[in-house]
Amino acid sequence: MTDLLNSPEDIAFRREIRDFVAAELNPDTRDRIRRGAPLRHEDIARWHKSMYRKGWVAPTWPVQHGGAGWSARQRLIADEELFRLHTPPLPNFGPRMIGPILIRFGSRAQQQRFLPAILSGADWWCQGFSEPGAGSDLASLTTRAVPTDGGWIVTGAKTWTTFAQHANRMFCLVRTDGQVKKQEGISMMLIDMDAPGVSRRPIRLMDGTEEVNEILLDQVFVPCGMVVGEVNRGWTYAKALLEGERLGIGGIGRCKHLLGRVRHMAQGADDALADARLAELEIDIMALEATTLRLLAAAEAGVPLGAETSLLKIRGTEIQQALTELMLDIAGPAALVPVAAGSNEDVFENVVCQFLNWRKLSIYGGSNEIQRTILAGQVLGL
Amino acid sequence: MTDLLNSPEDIAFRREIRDFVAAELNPDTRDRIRRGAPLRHEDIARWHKSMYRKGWVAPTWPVQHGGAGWSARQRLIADEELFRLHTPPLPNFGPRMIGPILIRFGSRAQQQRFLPAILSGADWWCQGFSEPGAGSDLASLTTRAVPTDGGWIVTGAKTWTTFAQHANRMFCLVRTDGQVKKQEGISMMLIDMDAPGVSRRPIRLMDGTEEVNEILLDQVFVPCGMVVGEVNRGWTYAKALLEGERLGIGGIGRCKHLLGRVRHMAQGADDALADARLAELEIDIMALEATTLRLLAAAEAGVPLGAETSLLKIRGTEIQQALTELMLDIAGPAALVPVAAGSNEDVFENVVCQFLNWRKLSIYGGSNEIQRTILAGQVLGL
Amino acid sequence: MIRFGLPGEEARLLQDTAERFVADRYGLAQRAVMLARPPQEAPAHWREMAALGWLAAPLPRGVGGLGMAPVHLQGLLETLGAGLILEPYGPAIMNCAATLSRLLPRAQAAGALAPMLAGDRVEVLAASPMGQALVQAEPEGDGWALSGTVPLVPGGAAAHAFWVAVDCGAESALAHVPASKAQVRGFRLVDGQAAASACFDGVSCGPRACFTGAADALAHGADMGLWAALAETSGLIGALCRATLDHVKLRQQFGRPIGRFQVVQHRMADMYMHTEEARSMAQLTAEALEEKDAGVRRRLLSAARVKTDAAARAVLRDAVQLHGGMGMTDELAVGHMVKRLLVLAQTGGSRAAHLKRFQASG
Amino acid sequence: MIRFGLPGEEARLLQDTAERFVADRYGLAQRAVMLARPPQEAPAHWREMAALGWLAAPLPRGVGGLGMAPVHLQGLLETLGAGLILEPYGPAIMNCAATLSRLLPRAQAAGALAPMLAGDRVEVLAASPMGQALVQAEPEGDGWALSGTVPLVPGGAAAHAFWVAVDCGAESALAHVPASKAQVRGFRLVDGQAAASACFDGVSCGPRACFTGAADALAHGADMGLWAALAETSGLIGALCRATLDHVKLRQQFGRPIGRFQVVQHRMADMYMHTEEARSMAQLTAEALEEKDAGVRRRLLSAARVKTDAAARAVLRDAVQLHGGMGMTDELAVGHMVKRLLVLAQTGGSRAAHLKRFQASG
Repeated sequence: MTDLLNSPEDIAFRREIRDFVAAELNPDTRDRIRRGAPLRHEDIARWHKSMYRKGWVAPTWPVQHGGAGWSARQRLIADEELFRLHTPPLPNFGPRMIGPILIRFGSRAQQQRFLPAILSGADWWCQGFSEPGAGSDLASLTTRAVPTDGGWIVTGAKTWTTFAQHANRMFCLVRTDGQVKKQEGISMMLIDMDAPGVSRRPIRLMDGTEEVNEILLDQVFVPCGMVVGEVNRGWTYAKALLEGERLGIGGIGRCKHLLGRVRHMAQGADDALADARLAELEIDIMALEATTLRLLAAAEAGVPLGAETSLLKIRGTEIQQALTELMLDIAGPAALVPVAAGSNEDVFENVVCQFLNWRKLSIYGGSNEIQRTILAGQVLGL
Repeated sequence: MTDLLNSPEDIAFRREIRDFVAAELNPDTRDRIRRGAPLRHEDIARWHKSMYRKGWVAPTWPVQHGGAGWSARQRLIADEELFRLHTPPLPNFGPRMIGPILIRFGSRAQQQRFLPAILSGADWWCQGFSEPGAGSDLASLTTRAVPTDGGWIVTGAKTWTTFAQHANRMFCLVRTDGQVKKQEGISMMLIDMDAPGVSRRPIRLMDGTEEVNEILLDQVFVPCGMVVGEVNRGWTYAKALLEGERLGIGGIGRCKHLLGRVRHMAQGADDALADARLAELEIDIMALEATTLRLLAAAEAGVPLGAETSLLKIRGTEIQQALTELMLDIAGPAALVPVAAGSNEDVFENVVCQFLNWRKLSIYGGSNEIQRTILAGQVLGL
Repeated sequence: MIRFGLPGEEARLLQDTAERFVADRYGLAQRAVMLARPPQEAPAHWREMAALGWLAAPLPRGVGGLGMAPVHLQGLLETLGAGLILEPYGPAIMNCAATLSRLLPRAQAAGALAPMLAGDRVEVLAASPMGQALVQAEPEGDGWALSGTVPLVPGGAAAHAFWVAVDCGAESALAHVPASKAQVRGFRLVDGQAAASACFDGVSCGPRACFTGAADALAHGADMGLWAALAETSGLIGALCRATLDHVKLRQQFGRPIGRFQVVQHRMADMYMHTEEARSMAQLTAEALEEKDAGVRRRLLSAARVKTDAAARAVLRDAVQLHGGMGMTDELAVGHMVKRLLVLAQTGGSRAAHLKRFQASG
Repeated sequence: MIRFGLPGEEARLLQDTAERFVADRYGLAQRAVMLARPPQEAPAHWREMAALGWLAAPLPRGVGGLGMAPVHLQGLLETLGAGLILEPYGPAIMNCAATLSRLLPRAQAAGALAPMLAGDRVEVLAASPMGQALVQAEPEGDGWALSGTVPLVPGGAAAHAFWVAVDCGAESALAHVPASKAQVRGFRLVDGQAAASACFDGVSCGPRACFTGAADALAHGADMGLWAALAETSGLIGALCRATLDHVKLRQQFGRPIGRFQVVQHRMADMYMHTEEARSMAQLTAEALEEKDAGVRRRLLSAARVKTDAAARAVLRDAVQLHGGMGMTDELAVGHMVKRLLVLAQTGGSRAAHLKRFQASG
């Protein structure tokens, strides 16, 4: 695909990333990513170490906290190149989610304790927001924190907690005041996964993976120092956290990576309809990227980014889902046979798995229905 | 296209229709219809006379009222054949809308006065339901009827009144009681278009035609005998009228007619994508027809048809609109040039006009949004 | 001639029995136990299905069948599809047995089919999804020497024998090969159905196992197998739609059931329309199977595949979406239905292949 | 190199002026008067547009232009598009004048363009929408004898002369023909724009009116003309979206503004997304026009046509639908916008043609 960000500085930055990846990325890991195989923890952990040594774990953090100090433009380029080069995506929970929140709202003690461990990979975080009864309607959560001597006693259940099996810490929304408007009685707490009362039940997904979990909190003691910012202001922090990297939400790097895979699959298939669909989706990615760059230009000129970035989330996920659907079409029956059977072509081995897994894109992080409601309400004033 | 209704009786009935049309239809009229030209009043009127002599003006009326006495199955076949053979569709307002309502709910005097004139074509009817402020929300209409000696004084405005320029009578919904729930204070009245106080303003549509009108009613006197059924029960009659011929709502004959035109246009274009789209739309028509026939079988077995027929309306209009859009694609710039310029191919002459005009299909007769709400509410219980 | 009758008494009884069967035998937990078994094992309830008459139902009376027409079997197949059964009813009966009923002389067919319809023996076709030969046959003595692999044989893991579509020059032909002579690798497809890859390199067929002039029989089997997949799909789409409807009526978000939101209502209306259209196409093709003109029959079957595939895709997308995260898990039926739909979409030929066939037939 | 800067001060001033121009000159009633005039008349505000510098704006300084880059013209073109102007800005300036600026030596170009940029003379290209020759040229003395008809010449009704793309064998060539020598039939397109069919049978061109080696100039003009259509479309889509937004906020049905219904809200969100994407593609291609690599430039232009067409279609469908019956009439701007979108969709080549070109360039 055509690279749209291609100034001399952009090209130099791309080259730096390529050289780094060429030197550091394990070929076996690269190959797994290229084929769309499910991520293995060891692949991610190893790559995390390389990125840590390079100082690139935290793209959005300021340099004084150990971040990469990249501009928004560089972050987009890095996202694109790292996907293009088949590096495993690092989990967002530490570097992109709780890290920036602690930098903005955390205590000095929290920053000193947690930020270096996020960078080094000593700590792995997971997210405790959703609950069995509160998915899209996050604010109706019912996990309760009752004040006690020196802290809080937390009881409840969290769900869809991705990669909790690898995490030793969780940031968590809990209700600290049940008497006020539902958004106003929520606090954000940092919980040790090995604290007494924390237990985990893996949830098997339809693609056969167990990447998400239910986390049960049974009278878990959380010290006062582990509340982020002010008590009862957790909703504000959660919104800031979920908005996160607004420009990256479209997942352009991921889209292009996926497009490359589908194009590879379609080679020699001689299917005019599939070829046309592939071209349309490539164009959709261009439009997503052009829109991202237009917003980037506004952001660089100091215009604050708002709810309009919901469109990047909607389009990015629509494109990725359409690409996995096209994969299914191109693969045909070959996609249905398990790899273990050894009878299907390597190139199609993860097609069904990825199709199924990617259904989540339009559900999580604010479903696409929620995103459209945000656009209508906050951008169009309806 | 494959005919799905093809029992020996079906085939014999088709043959009867074909013979009749071959003998009666003016070739110039047939040619205009084939090319998708806008309907001319004289074409319709002439064809109406032929159909009247044959006794086929009113497909749904019982024979004792002069109707064709056709079964639901025969009506579907007749619809298909008459479209296939490029006959001009007769207006629905008399034979298919007010006629059946008068047969069910009208007084004997109304039946004797109006039914024969509908059949013969002496009377042409138009419909006064929509108002400038009440489109999809029909029940909020504000045209008022005030009782007076021997009748009512009606004042208000009606709009989207199709072919009112050719009509001498109008059936009309008016508010006869403003104190009750909005659906309960409505009556249906029969108004002479030349009565004092009735005036007409043509509305020019974006396709350049003037097929709809606004009708102003300024203190129009309507005699008591011109109220249909009971006063304040007009909403019930209007619903029965709009539900009309539920199985015909998909417009299968019209869909097939349009498909034939597009296929003709696509000949020799060598466009694989357009060809595939055409095949998909042909298949969509098959599915619409198969669904219609499944409902027909249920109806013939005595199962009453309900709101599920909304799906026929939605799909039928989606198909027709998709076909007009495909026409635009196939015609390309040739469609943009007016016929008068004489420079474009005859085959594309009405493409833009039809595309624009057919946008109405998803708006009128209960917009497709309303139809989906009906399916969700009345069929799915949501 | 398309009649579009309502199902008769016999068809309704068959469907009632199937509904009880599914309710009693195919709870998600019961199904999970079956899925954990090796794919080579005999299908779990195959003999019971034989005893219920289901295996014999679609086959002509003259060869030991019950001679039930597809229109009367649609309810059964829809119910078995919705029930996510794991037995190879489509491949072994609707596809393979139907082929044999046309291929073999009546007495020979009755003999070959008897153990199959009794549930004692499983035999399946080894061919491409649309019945084309993937295996070569070279003359060898009075018979053939085979070579080649069929990568995906639905129902093949537990099969006692294969009917291998072979390319032996001009004629359309089948070779009857005991499973013991082929190299069979059994596995489960993504939906849990047992299948196999079968390699026939070095297999010799004696003259009594070689059958030429099989074009009509293979085409008939392909028609029946495709129709069975369409009917199962129709049932499954309906079940997915019902499950989603139940969910949106119960699931509360923002203080009310999500089924109260207009966007959800309209999405459910779309799912309903797809369900109805898929059922219409299943019924249309059930009638079409009795159509004499093979061109019309195939044309309608291909049309049904295209339409049903579009319906299945739309419904599976929306069903998962409206279930939210719960729809992504292996814990509800939804996910299992979605995977089954993906497999059925390829059974008997893909949408793309049938769109091409439809266009070519126009 | 794609920069995606924000529009500069100069561009904003240009757009402000255009907005005032449209507000003052292009009310629906004023436009209706213009539409009733014969298409052969000089474009209504052409001299005023020249005086505002718009005609000279996109052309290089060396030939009498103002040398403004497309990125700085996007706002102007979007505003003129949204304003439904009837003057042939795209065909005469962006397409024809741009072609001449590349075709002719600098001094000659300046001479030829001077009366065009002053608004005194209208000249347009006579070619296919993508710049291909539809007219034959046979050698005749030192010049050519032409034959053939161009059925649709945008802006052709009031043109003083045509630059006819001719097929004279291997070379890409243009013939300069005064309107008086061709058989011109002026008409208005469905959107009211003046156009013509032009027949060149029997027209003789002297050697000074024959230009070969025009490939690069024609391609440049085609790029500029297509881009202008895309920018106009972007502005028009935005205007249609705003008009619909205003409507759904005001129009009451079932006791509340229809913009309160969730289905309408989500439809508006979709329209908004299309609007933003169309604008992004217009800006991307504005930048791309300064790209040296013709392959990349054409590839991005074709992509933009495909994406913009999809956006325009979706928005026009939804705009009419959400306006209800009122959207069908000639009385609101909506219908006029819809018709203009249909014409713009064919200007510079259709979606299908550009999808093919995009695929071929991959």
